[in-house]
Amino acid sequence: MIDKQVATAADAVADIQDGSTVMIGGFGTAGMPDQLIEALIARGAGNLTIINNNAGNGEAGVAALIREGRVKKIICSFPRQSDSHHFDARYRADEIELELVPQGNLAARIQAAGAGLGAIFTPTGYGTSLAEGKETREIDGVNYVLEYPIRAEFGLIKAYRGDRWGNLVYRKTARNFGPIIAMAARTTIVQVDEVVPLGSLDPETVVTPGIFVQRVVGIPAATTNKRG
Amino acid sequence: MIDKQVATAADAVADIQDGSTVMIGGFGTAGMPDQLIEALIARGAGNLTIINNNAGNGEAGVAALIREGRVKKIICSFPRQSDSHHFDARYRADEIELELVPQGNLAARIQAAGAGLGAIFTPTGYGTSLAEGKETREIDGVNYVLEYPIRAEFGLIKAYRGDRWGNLVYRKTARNFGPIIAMAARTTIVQVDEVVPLGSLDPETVVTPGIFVQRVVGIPAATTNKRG
Amino acid sequence: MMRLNREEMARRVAQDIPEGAYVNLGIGLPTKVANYLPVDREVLLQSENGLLGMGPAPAPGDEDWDLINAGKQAVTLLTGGCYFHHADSFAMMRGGHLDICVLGAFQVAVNGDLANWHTGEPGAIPAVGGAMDLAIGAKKTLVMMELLTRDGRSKLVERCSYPLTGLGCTSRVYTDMAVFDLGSAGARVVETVEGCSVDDLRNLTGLVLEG
Amino acid sequence: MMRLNREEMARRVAQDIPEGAYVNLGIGLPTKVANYLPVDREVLLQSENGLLGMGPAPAPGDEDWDLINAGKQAVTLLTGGCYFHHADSFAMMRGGHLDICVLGAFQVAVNGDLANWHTGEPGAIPAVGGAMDLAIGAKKTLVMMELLTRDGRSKLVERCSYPLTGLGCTSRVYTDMAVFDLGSAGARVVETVEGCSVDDLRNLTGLVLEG
Repeated sequence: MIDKQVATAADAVADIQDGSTVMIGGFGTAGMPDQLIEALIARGAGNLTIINNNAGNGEAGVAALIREGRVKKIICSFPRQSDSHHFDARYRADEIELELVPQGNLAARIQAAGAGLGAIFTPTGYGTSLAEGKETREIDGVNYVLEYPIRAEFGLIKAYRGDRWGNLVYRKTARNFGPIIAMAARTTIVQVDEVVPLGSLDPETVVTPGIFVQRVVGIPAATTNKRG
Repeated sequence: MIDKQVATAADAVADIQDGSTVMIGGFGTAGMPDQLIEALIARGAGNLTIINNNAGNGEAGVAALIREGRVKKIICSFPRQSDSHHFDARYRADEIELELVPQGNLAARIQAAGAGLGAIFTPTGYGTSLAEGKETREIDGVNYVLEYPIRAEFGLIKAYRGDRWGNLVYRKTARNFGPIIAMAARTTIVQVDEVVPLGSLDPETVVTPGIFVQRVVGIPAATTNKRG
Repeated sequence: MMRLNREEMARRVAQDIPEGAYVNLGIGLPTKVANYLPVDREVLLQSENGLLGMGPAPAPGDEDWDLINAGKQAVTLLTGGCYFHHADSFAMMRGGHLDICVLGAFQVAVNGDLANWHTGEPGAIPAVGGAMDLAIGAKKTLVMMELLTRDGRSKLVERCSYPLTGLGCTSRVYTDMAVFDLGSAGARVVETVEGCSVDDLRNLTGLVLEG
Repeated sequence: MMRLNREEMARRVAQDIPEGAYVNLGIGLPTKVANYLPVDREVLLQSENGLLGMGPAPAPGDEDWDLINAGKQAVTLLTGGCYFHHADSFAMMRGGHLDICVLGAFQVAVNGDLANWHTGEPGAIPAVGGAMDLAIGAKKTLVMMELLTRDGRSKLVERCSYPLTGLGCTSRVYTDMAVFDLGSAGARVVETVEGCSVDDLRNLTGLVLEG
């Protein structure tokens, strides 16, 4: 019997090592797998490369990981916000490396990784400082920048409901990067509000088929707060 | 009020001209918009470039379009089948041009068109005759072929339910190419089994958001037959 | 001269958004445009974080923090709206499916170049978000901004000095004094506020402006 | 020699498919493998046309022609299965998410090169479908075929003469006489049927075979 359920968040992240590359879902706090990140902090892995849209909001999630000094490098589109103080402090102290990627390129590069593409010519960023030094090409009169897939050893995401095969549905805009991270990470770990019996999810409405998911942890208390 | 409903299939295809490029949904007969194609045949446009996974099954759909001599060129992955006799005859008589594309490249190139990419390095076909003359590149130890987006002026697809904003859900494996064709065609025309009131489709389970759809025609009788 | 305040600017932009348009309103000033869309006009607002058919803010206390906009504010979903993932969301922009985006700006050049993501100041933490994707992806990119900085320099310029967001992507700029069409042929004044002449604008901006 | 018939070959392949594997069975001969998967083992079959968790054929009369497999035959969906679109389906293959695919072949070379889509004969209408994507995408590509053609030539070859499907992609071949592992070091005989020696195979194929 296939059963991807893991008893606790601690078990789910137990093999994330120092120096790992970890892709984390969430746009702001929506979809941020706070409890998986807490477990990762408790586990103690450091020197991590993190991929997320932001660089942490408030005190929980990616912000906590940065606060605790576990992040060597962050790849994101929008680090600076009113409540990104933990990132801001580390960045100004030169304690964290930042790779800034336009959000659409971030999404497309994650999707390309999941789909097995070698590289993509994307329209965004051409002629800007974020494309400096990158290969460009004019195709049918439009200029494109060559961008490479963003892969990760681990993906940590939050979904609404999941079953033992790893099929997932999400909730509202907490879906955001979840489905494409699930496809791009070698080991995708999901915290779901509710683990449901196989067959409870309508086959027409599964958003992430279980093939993209390796571990599922049910964490019932996980409602989304305004700020971490 | 936004209302993408069109009264008849004839109205829906009324501006498809001789020489147009038309992407058509369906894998075999599942998802094939037979009634839209009938209307296109009745309209009389010829010299068409057709993109579909197959080159027609039996007598209806793409097979009928080929039988009537309206197709100049077909871009597809799997033309030859037990019931592709109309294509076979035209092909052997040198009356139709064939561009053979591996199915995954077909899907990825259609998706790339919808997403605005300029080109993609894909793993499929490297070292085979279908990549002859194409640019290749080794990236991280894997060989890729550079492939370009496949766009179309018109997309004809079949969905299960749709609303006046063009939101769509599909039925089982009749989904196949529908969602990516909707994104890649400049004008996407959908036949749906049922037009439902706005709000009837669960916002979590809409597969094709209405932004990708230009015209919706309700055709209640359209059940899928084994063969055209 | 009867300069428009920010609410009036938002109202002015809203007038140009037609029935049935798919629109993304950038964070900050452009968000206000939503408040002035005529209620009898169906306009579909897209939010980059996976939402089409965005409705107004919920009543206080009714917020659902899984339902937010690009600025991380709680919003609602209109009947007929839907959710999707980030790659599909940015395919909407980059694939040319969005009719209009409205963005704020630090500077816009007469040829349509846009600078709105980074001041380039040393020590400033850069953040680009979806600005570059929107700027080059939407069929029409509209900018709304005050024409002058606080110290009186024109933000409509011959050539941007701030880091660029996109090349030649802005088609029209709405300001507190005038509306300009931009393009490879340069800037053209479409309309001015009461008491403002094209020559006034030429003096303020130092630009060659078609009247 | 006790050559396996096609049903026995299918049973042999099925033995090597472990619990929990995500598997795509190519059209034709490989489809038979599904009939021999142990019922106590959960194996998830993928079909390229947007289906994961494919079940057996429906009872006659219960066919739903919106629910078909890659060979356009009516199938069913297991409890827990789901549907998706073509780009996601091929992302499963090409992105390396599928554990195993089983394909038929015209020829396989000792280095793993596969030829199974086109005979290259003049006048033959080529059709590739998803074969090239499966061959290079799955973590493991298994081939099942008779070792010899009807006129006695080996289909396991030093170098394919038919047009290639993929380079070096086949890791194991199941035939009616033996199972071979392939790779850059050449072919190795894993097991033979009763009454068949490695030397017999060397004679029949004319290949250098590790015993």
